[in-house]
Amino acid sequence: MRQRLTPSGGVEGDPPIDIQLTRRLYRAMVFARTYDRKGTALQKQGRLATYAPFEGQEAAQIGAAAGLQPNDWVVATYRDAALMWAQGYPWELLFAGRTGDERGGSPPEHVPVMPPSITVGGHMVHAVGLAWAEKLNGTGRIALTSFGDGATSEGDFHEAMNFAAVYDIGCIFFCQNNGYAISLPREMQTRSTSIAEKAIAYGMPGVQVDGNDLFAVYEAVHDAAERARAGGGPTLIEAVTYRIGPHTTSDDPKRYRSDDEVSEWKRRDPLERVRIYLSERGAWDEEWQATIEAEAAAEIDRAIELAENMPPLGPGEILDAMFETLPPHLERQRAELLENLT
Amino acid sequence: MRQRLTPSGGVEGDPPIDIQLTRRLYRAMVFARTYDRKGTALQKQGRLATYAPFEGQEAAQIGAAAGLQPNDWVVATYRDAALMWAQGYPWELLFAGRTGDERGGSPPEHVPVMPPSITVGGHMVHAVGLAWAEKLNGTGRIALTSFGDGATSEGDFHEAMNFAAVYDIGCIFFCQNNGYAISLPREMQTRSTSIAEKAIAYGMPGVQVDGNDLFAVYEAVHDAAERARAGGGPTLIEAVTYRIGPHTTSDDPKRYRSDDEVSEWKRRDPLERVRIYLSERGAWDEEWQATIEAEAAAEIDRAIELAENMPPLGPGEILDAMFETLPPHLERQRAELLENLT
Amino acid sequence: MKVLTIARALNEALDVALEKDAQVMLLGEDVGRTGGVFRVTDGLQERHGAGRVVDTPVAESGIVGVAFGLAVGGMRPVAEMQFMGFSYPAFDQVINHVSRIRNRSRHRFTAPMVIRIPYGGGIGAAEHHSESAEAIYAHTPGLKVVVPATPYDAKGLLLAAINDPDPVVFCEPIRLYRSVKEEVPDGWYEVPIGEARVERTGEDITLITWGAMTTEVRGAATALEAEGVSVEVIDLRSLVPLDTDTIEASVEKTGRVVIVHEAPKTAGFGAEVAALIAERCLYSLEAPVRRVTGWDSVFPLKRSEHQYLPSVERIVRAARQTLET
Amino acid sequence: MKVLTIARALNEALDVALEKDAQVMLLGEDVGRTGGVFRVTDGLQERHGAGRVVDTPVAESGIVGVAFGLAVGGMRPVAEMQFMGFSYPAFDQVINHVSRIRNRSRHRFTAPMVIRIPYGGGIGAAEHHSESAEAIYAHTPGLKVVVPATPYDAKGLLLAAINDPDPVVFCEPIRLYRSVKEEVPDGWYEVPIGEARVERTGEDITLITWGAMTTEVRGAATALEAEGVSVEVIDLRSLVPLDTDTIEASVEKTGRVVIVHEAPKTAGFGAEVAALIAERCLYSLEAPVRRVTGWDSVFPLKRSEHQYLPSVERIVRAARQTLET
Ligand SMILES: Cc1ncc(C[n+]2csc(CCOP(=O)(O)OP(=O)(O)O)c2C)c(N)n1
Ligand SMILES: Cc1ncc(C[n+]2csc(CCOP(=O)(O)OP(=O)(O)O)c2C)c(N)n1
Ligand SMILES: [Mg+2]
Ligand SMILES: [Mg+2]
Repeated sequence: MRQRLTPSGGVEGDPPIDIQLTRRLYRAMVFARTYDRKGTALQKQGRLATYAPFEGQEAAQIGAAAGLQPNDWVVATYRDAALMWAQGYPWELLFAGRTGDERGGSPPEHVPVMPPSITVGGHMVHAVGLAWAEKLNGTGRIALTSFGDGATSEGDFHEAMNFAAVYDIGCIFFCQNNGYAISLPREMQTRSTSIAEKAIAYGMPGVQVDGNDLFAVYEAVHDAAERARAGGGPTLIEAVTYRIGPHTTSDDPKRYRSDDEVSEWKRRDPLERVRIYLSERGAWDEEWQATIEAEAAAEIDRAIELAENMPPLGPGEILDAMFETLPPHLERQRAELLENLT
Repeated sequence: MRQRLTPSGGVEGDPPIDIQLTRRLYRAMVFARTYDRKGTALQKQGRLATYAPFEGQEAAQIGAAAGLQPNDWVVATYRDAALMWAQGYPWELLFAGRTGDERGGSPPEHVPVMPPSITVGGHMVHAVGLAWAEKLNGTGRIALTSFGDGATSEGDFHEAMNFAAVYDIGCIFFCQNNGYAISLPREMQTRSTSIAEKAIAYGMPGVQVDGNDLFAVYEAVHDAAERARAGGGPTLIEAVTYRIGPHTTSDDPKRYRSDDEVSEWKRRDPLERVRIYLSERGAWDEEWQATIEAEAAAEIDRAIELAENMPPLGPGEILDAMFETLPPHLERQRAELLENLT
Repeated sequence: MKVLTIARALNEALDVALEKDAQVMLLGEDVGRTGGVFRVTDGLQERHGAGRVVDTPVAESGIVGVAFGLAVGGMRPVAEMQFMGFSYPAFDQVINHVSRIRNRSRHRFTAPMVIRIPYGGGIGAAEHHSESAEAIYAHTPGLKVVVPATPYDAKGLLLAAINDPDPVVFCEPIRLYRSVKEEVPDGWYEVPIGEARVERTGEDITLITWGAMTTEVRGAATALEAEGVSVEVIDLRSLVPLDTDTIEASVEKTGRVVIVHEAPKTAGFGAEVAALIAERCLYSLEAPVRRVTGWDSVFPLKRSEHQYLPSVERIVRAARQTLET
Repeated sequence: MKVLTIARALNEALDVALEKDAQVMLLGEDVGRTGGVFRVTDGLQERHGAGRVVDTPVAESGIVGVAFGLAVGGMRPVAEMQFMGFSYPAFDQVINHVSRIRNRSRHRFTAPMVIRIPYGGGIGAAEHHSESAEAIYAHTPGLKVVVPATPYDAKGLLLAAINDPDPVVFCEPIRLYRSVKEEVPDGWYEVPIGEARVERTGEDITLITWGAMTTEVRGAATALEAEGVSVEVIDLRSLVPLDTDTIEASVEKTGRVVIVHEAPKTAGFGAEVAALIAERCLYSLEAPVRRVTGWDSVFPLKRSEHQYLPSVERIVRAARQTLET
């Protein structure tokens, strides 16, 4: 398992990014954690539908996005809000989706991020298709698809990996192995010694990195992205991390894992090691921490406000996006719907 | 790639089976080839529906069955008649299936062979379930599932391999890599250097053997079977072979492969090398060859007669096997069917 | 007798089956250690062991395909799909193998198995978590398709399904898991598959439904009766085989029908019921056969569910129109 | 103008589309080097290159899922499923993604793609090679479902499908690929999706069908007319959107209907058509709405196909019963 930044903040070799960028990414991780904790809090207040927290996976998600170009595609999951945001998806739309509003799946025109995939495993092939389209159109854009350890058990993972390799598609398969598929531990999901090693079955390079290590994740994604852009084809990256919270707000992790395991992983916190690294270089202090936490809180609160002040879809609007133009039977149903809502 | 019997009949190490068994298996391969050529001939005469010839794959199929116990399960495909027959499936039922008669899918009670799978990829998980059931019931029986190179591209291959490994199921994954999925050459199907190496993705042993080598196939399957029986779990075996004929009688292989390639493979004929091996040991002569060919012709002709003299399903019988007992709506449809056939 | 919710009644049925028949086993995502996302299998792994209540990888096609092999091999597997929207990856196994092996082998091999599928909306869930695809399974020859709406039926139908010699797709209305309670007998009892339940008898109009919509239909029937309309309510319980006798008898009596389901309208199972009536009861019909259903759209997210799901008002309105003509 | 079979007409449509629109590409098993198992894509790879006519691994979910990504990325993919029975592994991609992305993203992302699926029986094929699952696709909101029955419609509807901003499931009747020929215009022309084709007009009875069954229905109509019955024949061509006006107008005129399809009866698309009539045309109906369909069984193998497929005789008999009442 590749590691560049140890839990105690020490670096192996030269840091892959400079201090300024490291500060920016640290700040992004603070924003991500703020969003995530707020998500859980709002759900408890009944202001959001079920929420899937990603605390502990911030380095994996922020580091991955940092390794991409701004116009590279990201096709991710319900647990990847930080990754999607880092690639341009607005916080308010991520919240909107969680309030149960379809418009949360509709990012601005220029944002190259698909709505989060709710089905497990089905979205990786989409990233392969997107990257293929970019390749055919010679844009130099690539795609990164993010998924969990559990998703690698689905047949679609196999078909996505195989298609990408066969056609040399510039697609990065970014697996956040957070140890569990809901209650099923990684060891009970598959007998391969690592997930990275599954790449061999497709003649694809596979790397395993410490997913709580911002530098290692950034570097792995960055290298894979450059290779993909140069026509070198796909890469599988396994980022070994941990979900500190429950699978979702309706899950009780005590049923399947010990508190010791959780506290053990808390000691490997992805933010803390970057903080130490920065402070040892005089690039972090309490004051700056307070500042960015305040900025984060403000931005997240603004986003919540935007999401919650969004009026719900109007009567009949739930039918308006089924087709470009409503066919007659949906027109009739729309009329019936309006009649019944009044 | 493991080889025990070279195309020129030379043996590497001690032969895994004695002369008597070798003669029996050679005889079985002659029967298989007789059946196969007859199948193509009958189809041309319009006496069979589309037929999928397996000429060139006799050693793989006869060798695989020889490595099993008589009550081990076999879950195979439309191209595995020889394998299925060697495990007890009667020739006449294999023919019956090809004439387009459902009863071809109904082997005698004691035959542990499923009807041939027509869908590609979907049947491997069935073998995993069967072997699991035997494991739960402590019968010591295992399962072998046979499939082609192309089937390894399907998601169900991935899920079957993973389930078998996760639960330590005594299932042998026997891949006859005959070079093509209809027109798609193996190299265009996947970028792994071998199919055997895909086993790594599941923490499963994988072996590649010369599929035209009776000894190598027998040995690989026998060893895997003994391991599986001892609770050692599944194995992936890639038998590298070649389909001498077309994909099916309605396929034109000239569209996707060269005659040279075919004649090159004809030189690696799986029967010929065993014949040489036996004759060098005084265990084969023209007379015996003539005898077994005559026996084969007689047995196959008898099977055809049985299949062709089988009266078709009677009026309404096509509905009788939908459920154990016909529900009312099917009773009504059955009556309507009879009314309309008269 | 205990007073149980549908979730508990199902849990009891599975417990009783695991107790009574050594060949019964459960497979599914999170069914063991957590007792399932709806806790329907709660406690069963502790009681019957991890060898019989099996947590599987996230691979629906594998779950159903392996369960199929287990069934052919003599076991009585009960496979759980976590939500109906996640049963689709297994659809190929269901339609090409589970539903056909008996016919393919002329009775030589059979697949006595149950596929449990929580379905339906109304709980403000995420996308894919509110599907009603019963019509797709009902259109698949070789399957029985069952949808209980009460705790008593839930337990009795599930035990009947486990005991059935053929594969049964068992659709569980998510919205009712904990919202209805009633007395449920202890131990093993079966509710025969293929018999509708006449929830209330009436003379003027027949309301036909199944699953979670029984709640709205009940509400509508009560509202209509308050207006002096005599309403007959039929809960189909089993879509395949369908209890056509009960439907015909009712329509011949009332001459007026409204069919209610939450699945999309086009080619939904309501169409089959309406077609059946148009074929068999035409001369008894005094008004057009109306369908009150979900729209031909994706099931909306939380904030707009109310726009999609048939409401008591919509049903009452359709009934009134049917009565007025 | 050339006289073409349906197979050739489809080949022309694909050729014209590849010629005209650089974003169009074909993906499928054996579509390139062999030109497809039915030769529908014959010669297209030579003409347009292996980069645009792509032979894929045997992985239907991958084919549809990757085509979906290509479509979202701005291409116009035409994916081929080798037979309808092999489209099931891709069903999850179709129902959970292809049909929904426009709604999920409120028009931000769309999937303008075509899934070509040879379907239907009558050629004595192996199991799974004779499926008719159109009702399953028709029940999936967000898809258009098209079934041509003539060379002219085949080419025009396929070009319309390729040009459509939304996903289209394009069902090709295997039995008709080479059995019917007619003059087909050169170049690009479209047959609008959503309009039925009235094959012949009549006064006494309406026969409604689609796809390969148009042959049997034509035979039945001819037989009935020989007996002095005036028959109207409607080939729906498009199941979604459905041309309800044409159906209603016809039923109001004739008052008698027989619906014919080869898919199993229960919850088949014929049920939707019958339900629609029971809902909209009840007062015009002079006889029960009959359905002549495949049985609720697996499609039988070669020797028994004749027991399953609706025959001219069965249709004539049903029509007579409908006329007598
Ligand atoms: C096809 C499908 N099957 C099942 C589910 C239910 N489900 C949601 S998340 C999940 C576990 C996924 O685990 P993993 O891929 O490791 O991602 P994580 O939740 O750990 O981030 C399951 C089974 C689903 N959403 N989609
Ligand atoms: C699910 C599915 N997709 C497609 C087909 C059509 N088909 C039949 S055989 C075949 C190729 C299979 O190749 P391989 O697995 O190598 O077996 P082989 O025919 O070479 O023995 C295909 C695509 C099928 N039968 N099932
Ligand atoms: Mg995980
Ligand atoms: Mg092959």
